[in-house]
Amino acid sequence: MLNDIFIKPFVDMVSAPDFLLQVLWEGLVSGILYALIALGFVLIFRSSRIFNFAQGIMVVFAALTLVGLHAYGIPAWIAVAMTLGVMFVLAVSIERIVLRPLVGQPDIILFMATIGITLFLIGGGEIIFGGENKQMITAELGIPTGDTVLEPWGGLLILQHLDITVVVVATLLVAALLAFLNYTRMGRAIRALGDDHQAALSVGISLQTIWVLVWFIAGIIALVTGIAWGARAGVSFALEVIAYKALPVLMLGGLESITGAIIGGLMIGILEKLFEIYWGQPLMGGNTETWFAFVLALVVLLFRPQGLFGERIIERV
Amino acid sequence: MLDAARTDEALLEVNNIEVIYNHVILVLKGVSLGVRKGGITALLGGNGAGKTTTLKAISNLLHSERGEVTKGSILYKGERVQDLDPAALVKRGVIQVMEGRHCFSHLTVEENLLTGAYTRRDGKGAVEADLEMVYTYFPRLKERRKSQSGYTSGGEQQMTAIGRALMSRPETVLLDEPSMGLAPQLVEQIFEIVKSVNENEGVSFLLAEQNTNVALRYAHQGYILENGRVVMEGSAADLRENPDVKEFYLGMSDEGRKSFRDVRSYRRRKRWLA
Amino acid sequence: MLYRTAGQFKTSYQADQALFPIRQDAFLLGIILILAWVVFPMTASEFTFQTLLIPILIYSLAALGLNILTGYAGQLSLGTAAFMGVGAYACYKMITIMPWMNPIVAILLSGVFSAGIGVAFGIPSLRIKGFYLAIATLAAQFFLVWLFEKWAWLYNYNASGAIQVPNLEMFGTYVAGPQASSIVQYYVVLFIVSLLTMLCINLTRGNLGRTWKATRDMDIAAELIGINLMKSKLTAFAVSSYIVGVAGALFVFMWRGAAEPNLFDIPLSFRILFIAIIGGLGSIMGNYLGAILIVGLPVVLNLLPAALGIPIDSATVEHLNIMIVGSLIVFFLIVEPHGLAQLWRLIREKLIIWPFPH
Amino acid sequence: QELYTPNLAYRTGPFAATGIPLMNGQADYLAMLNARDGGIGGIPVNAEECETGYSTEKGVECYEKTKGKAIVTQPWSTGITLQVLPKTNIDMIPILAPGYGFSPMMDGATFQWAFNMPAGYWDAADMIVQYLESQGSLDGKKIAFLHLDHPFGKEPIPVLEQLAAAKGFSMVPIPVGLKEMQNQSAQWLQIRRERPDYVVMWGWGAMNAGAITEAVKTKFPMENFVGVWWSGHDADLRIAGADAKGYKSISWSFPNQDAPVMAAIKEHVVDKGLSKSDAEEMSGVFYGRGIVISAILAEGIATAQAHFGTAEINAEQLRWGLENINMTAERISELGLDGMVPPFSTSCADHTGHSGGWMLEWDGEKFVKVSDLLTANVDGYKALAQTNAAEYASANAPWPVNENCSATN
Amino acid sequence: MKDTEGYVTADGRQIGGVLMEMRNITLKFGGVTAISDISFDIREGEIRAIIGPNGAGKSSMLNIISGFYTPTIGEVWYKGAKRPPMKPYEVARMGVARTFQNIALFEGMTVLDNVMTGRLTHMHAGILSQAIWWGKARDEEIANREKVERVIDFLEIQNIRKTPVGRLPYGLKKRVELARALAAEPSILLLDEPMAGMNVEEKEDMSRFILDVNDEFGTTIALIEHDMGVVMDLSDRVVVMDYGKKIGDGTPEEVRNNQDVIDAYLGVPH
Ligand SMILES: Nc1ncnc2c1ncn2[C@@H]1O[C@H](COP(=O)(O)OP(=O)(O)OP(=O)(O)O)[C@@H](O)[C@H]1O
Ligand SMILES: Nc1ncnc2c1ncn2[C@@H]1O[C@H](COP(=O)(O)OP(=O)(O)OP(=O)(O)O)[C@@H](O)[C@H]1O
Ligand SMILES: [Mg+2]
Ligand SMILES: [Mg+2]
Repeated sequence: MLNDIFIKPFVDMVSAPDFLLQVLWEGLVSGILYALIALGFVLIFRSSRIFNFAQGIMVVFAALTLVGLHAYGIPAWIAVAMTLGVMFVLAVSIERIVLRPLVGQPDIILFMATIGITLFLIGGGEIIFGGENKQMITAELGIPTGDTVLEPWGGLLILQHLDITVVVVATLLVAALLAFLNYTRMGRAIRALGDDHQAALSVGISLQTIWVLVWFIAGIIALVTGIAWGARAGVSFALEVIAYKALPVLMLGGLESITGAIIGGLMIGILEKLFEIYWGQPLMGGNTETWFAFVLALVVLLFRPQGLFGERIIERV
Repeated sequence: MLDAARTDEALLEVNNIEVIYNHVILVLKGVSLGVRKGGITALLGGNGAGKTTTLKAISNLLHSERGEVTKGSILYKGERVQDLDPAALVKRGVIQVMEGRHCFSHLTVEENLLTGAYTRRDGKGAVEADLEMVYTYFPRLKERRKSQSGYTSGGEQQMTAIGRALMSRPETVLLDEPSMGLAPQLVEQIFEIVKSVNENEGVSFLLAEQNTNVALRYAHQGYILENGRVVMEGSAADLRENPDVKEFYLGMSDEGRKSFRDVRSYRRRKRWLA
Repeated sequence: MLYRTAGQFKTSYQADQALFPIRQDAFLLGIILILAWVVFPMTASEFTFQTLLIPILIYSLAALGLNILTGYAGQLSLGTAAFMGVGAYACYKMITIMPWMNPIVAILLSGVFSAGIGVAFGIPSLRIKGFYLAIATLAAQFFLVWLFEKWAWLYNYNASGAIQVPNLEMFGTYVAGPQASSIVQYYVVLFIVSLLTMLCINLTRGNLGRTWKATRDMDIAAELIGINLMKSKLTAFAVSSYIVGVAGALFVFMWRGAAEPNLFDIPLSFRILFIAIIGGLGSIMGNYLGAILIVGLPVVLNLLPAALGIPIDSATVEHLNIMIVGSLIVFFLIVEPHGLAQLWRLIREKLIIWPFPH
Repeated sequence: QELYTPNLAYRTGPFAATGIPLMNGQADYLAMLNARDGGIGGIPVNAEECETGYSTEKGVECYEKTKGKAIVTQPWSTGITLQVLPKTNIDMIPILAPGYGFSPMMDGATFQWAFNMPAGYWDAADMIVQYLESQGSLDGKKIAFLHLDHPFGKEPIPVLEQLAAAKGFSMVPIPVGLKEMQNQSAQWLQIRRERPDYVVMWGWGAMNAGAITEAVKTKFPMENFVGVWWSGHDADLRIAGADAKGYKSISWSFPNQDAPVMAAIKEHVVDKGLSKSDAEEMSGVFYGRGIVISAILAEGIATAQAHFGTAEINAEQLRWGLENINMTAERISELGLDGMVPPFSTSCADHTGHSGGWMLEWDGEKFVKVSDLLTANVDGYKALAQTNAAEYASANAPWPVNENCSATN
Repeated sequence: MKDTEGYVTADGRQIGGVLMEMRNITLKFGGVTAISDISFDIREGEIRAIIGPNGAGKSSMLNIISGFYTPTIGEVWYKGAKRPPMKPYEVARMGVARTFQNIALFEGMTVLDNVMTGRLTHMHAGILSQAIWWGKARDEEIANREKVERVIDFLEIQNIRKTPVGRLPYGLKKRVELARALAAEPSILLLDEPMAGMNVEEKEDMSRFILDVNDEFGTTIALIEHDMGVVMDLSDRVVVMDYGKKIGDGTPEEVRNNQDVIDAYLGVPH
């Protein structure tokens, strides 16, 4: 038993290094995808302390809109632009209808409201788009689809071009976001808003503008995420459950940290894959990915209650 | 400029407003007051009189507390401002320093001050200059500029909040209890700052204060609020001489100031109205 | 002045601490009790029992459990369903291992197991707060559901992986299983729910309730005035999970009849959270109001098109349903973030001063 | 005057993608009967749908709502089936669960009210193994069993284990969590590590598309990848297109576009604008299967009508009808279903029919038949079914058993 | 003055021996030294004021006394014994009650409930008894309610008894906070700026309460306050802090004439 837990997995890793590399690569790619969803959460949380549960459904919604528009014969790139327009309208309406009347309410109320939005979007989305699984317009968007096969140590390592693209795009997106938050006036205002709505109002920060902006950016992230996930597994409402994957990432990285989302995402992506392959499947009947990330995050939180990169929780009297 | 800035021109007029919280709790029962351009107006009154509510009604921060102005009107420079959002009001030059500090606790002191300049469009240089100005007013803040303001002391937070408001280059400042929790020499200092900003920059102030003594020394005009109603108004000098104000707000009896130890019996409040 | 409280003076603290110090409230409660114990059971159809009465009661109880934790003690939990699952599986195991056991006793005992697990998962709350804790409770949610799936002993190695409620007798009548009649099950549920509600009312208005509320409102201050936060939070987890566990056992034994592991997954947790929040956090009555709304609304919405003769297919109705429920949640939060219970309180305050506006 | 045969449909929720074509096929066939023949035996069929979203809870609600008038329950999910199964004994309404549900339901004596003809999951497992064996001996081979981690996915495990022991292959179960359906890289890494000769899939909903794309990505040879009938949905395969060529799925139905029934539906339903379907969907396996399901129901009704001499049959009479279906090749062709379903018959003791099925293969654009009719070796697991059924009955005691037909067994 | 010896105040009250003693306290937060090497004592029955400019470390000192902060260096002695490291709630149970600079009431509860929480340390009924509201729990509830009502009467907040605290104006909240602390019947009461944000009339009321508590129950009081009038009039001895250091300690008279204190804090002699 002890051998199975402490020795055999490592022997397995060393004895098939190409396979280990493949595992790490798959973990990295999933990690990046988790991180992308988490980014949307972080942005919104940071600017409003709203734990936006609707981020997952926004991913689905964005992807479906894109695919749906394309199905009407609209060229891919124009469809992307139009989808962005739709996401903007969505951001404006959410701000108008939901957030504005709820300014200053306790966090949990706003959280609930986003669940309300989620339900609304699910229902509405299914009426508009139907429940069928659709194909992402990968080729039309010019996303490379082939793969590169490497043979390290005489083994096999398959790298999907799609995955490589995702890694590159995600990196660019994160860099842009970090620059935006750290080097702009808006960035500071976004952080201020997160601390105290009333005070932010009192110094003239317009909640409306910032929230629309932030939700719109979250919408853009959702679209990118939707394209990436959709290209892997098709687009349907079942995608919505992947939103849960972002939660432990947030917990691990810290709810308000962009860096945390990325590092948390990568850590979880890689570690859960390693655990599942080398411990979960041989020893526990598999499928540990449903909870491993949560338990890992929980353990980390016990030592750092604000996550690895979250803001220190200020406790004073 | 001195008194030249102070005119009789009404800058801010509050006409007979009524405020209800939560649809049921009536707090202001018809408050009217005016702030003159370039003046310092004090709003006095006991706990729960409705000073904060009045200020929030003016700056439109009531909504987020589920409060509503149900009657009356608020005019700024003759224009109805009740329906503007707070940000629009700040753009027009009206800014509020909220009671109880309200700093952005995860931002550093300096970042807090910079958020004050959020609505400004006059360039980095000007903002930097004002930042220096605030630091000369409050040297303590300069020392703590890199600390997260959540970890600064109560007084430091109060300074941050006032400094932040000044950073927006306001025309009118609504100050809610600026002296609360400040050390005595700082209280004087803050009022000196108010005075000098008022005189040098022509900024008008409406300040809610408990420290009647200081407030009436620096203000030009005063209102006394009790139970959601204005019960007395007049020039600061007149109010200072009013015997009731003397007794209830300045703690002076005919023989001069009494020791707190000697107030043997609880004083029953005399209400002008109720 | 329908709701006139003037003139009802209290002459002792004891009287002031009575459950319903205001006469009108006691009267209202009386009506509700008569409805619940006499009128409904006499008039309800099978359909009403199965889709409204029984589920509303069970959901209210689950929400009540959650409310103790989230509404009273301020610890947001998203793992309610998993704890219901613990209760259900515990009850199932007890009943199958000891078939002679009285079903009601078994149901009440199964809460003990979920309370134990609840306390174990509550330990992190001593360090983790707010949304971090909420997500941490998801660890319990996902881990437990996974365990229900993987640990075949729990479902007696059934090929289907599901648990199936056997026919259980008590005093010569079937109270659970396919042979049990709805009305009997309704009374069992009503009895247990009333009992636990009563205990919860007492707990929340007493010392423990104050400890919880203090922890919720400001835990640092609570600790500084002498509250042992660990004890306060863990008792909240224990009591809450107990109730939730009992609700879970009722859910499967008195209503569903069978359960597969993923029944206890996240959607159920959310549903209960909706009920607690729409009903009003920190309120007992709110759970009932919330359950009526969240459970009853879709049923009514589903019947509506047919009743009105609108030709609309059932899938679209379902989609519309989800949309309507979603928007109603937002709507109610906007109208009164503190829930239906608060709405009722405001109405009452208005009634007290009625017909004067203030 | 109508035959009320409600359908607990799921056109919403995470499994909607697979539900919609099935429901459309079912609805269109009955609509065709109503339009062409004025229903069955002269009275129209009311096949009202009650939406469940594949949620057990909603399903039970639908059951309660419809059971007053219904002559049949079509629960459409293993979860709902399990839940209503014990209640049917009391409410006396037959459950029709073609090709799904609880495999021991084949024991008609115990499960008097439940029907899963024309074939059950154990049949599927047996036929798949038979087919693989026909490609070469399985001795010493390794089969990965990729399945949804859910009662449905675990259904065939006992039979597969039994077959593994008998034929000398090893079986590696690989579960896919409900939340991992679209992100199966861990499972496919495991498959790569295990290097199985074959992958057998018990997938549903979004899991299928996830698995197929993953298989393409990891370059698993598609011809060694076989799914159960619920894993053979055209739309799932279309996502991978030509890359998925060679993928197989066992099926007891086939969308024969040339069958007369298709023309009838086109004439009486589609052309009148009564269908929710479209041409692409109608050519798919699932739409065709929907038609077959409704046809089985209709046949049960017709049998009962003939036997009891009344058109307006009740639930109990329908049960008799479903128990005495005899779908011979002639009858199939009479119904215009040529090539769409294998012949089968049911009896009081046999509620599954064990029709057998065909192995279908994805040719890059559509599914084609690549095998002759395979028939399951039912005797191999009959005993198993009976033990399980007996266990079920004793766990749910008192459980009435149909004494009359145990003799004919 | 020996530790056990008391002294008699100007107005003739007898002060007892040392109740609490801070020995060489230093408190650091990362790079910031909030308190450096401060020692002073509080005697039984005394009203002890702590004053100093903003950020001097006064509140931090109270936090050390009530166990919320642990000093980096230094010891706290209580009732003649060195206090081991403790959780804040254990300190509270030893008879230390306090109010907070930024009001820390339980906003979701009524005034009555808030004050009742002050009595938690005196109530011990078990959970079952509470659940059935019978026996010990019920008796305790009534007995403690009576005590609480006395405090409520004393502080004249009867009419807001059932109001949720969140709705109260600032001044009343401060009073409720005091009530909660008093309800605990502490042997030492720590007040952090109890009169901030009050006008003279209210300060007079508050002073009255403080004096009465001290008088009637002999409660020892440590008080932080910025209103020099109040401090000079009420306190028996004053500690002055500046930048974390002690710059003065003595009677109000002594302190007010101390040049360091004038420079650092008062600005002008008061
Ligand atoms: N959010 C709120 N909900 C309900 N009532 C409120 C709310 N805010 C204030 N009140 C009530 O309004 C009245 C006036 O409060 P306000 O804060 O304006 O007084 P104030 O004069 O500023 O007093 P203080 O000097 O104590 O700050 C008080 O009686 C208070 O109870
Ligand atoms: N938890 C903490 N982390 C970091 N720094 C802290 C912390 N608590 C207090 N400080 C710092 O210690 C110093 C003393 O703070 P303290 O609150 O004790 O001041 P104070 O004397 O009460 O001032 P005031 O009169 O303004 O309330 C301040 O500079 C403050 O920023
Ligand atoms: Mg105020
Ligand atoms: Mg302080």
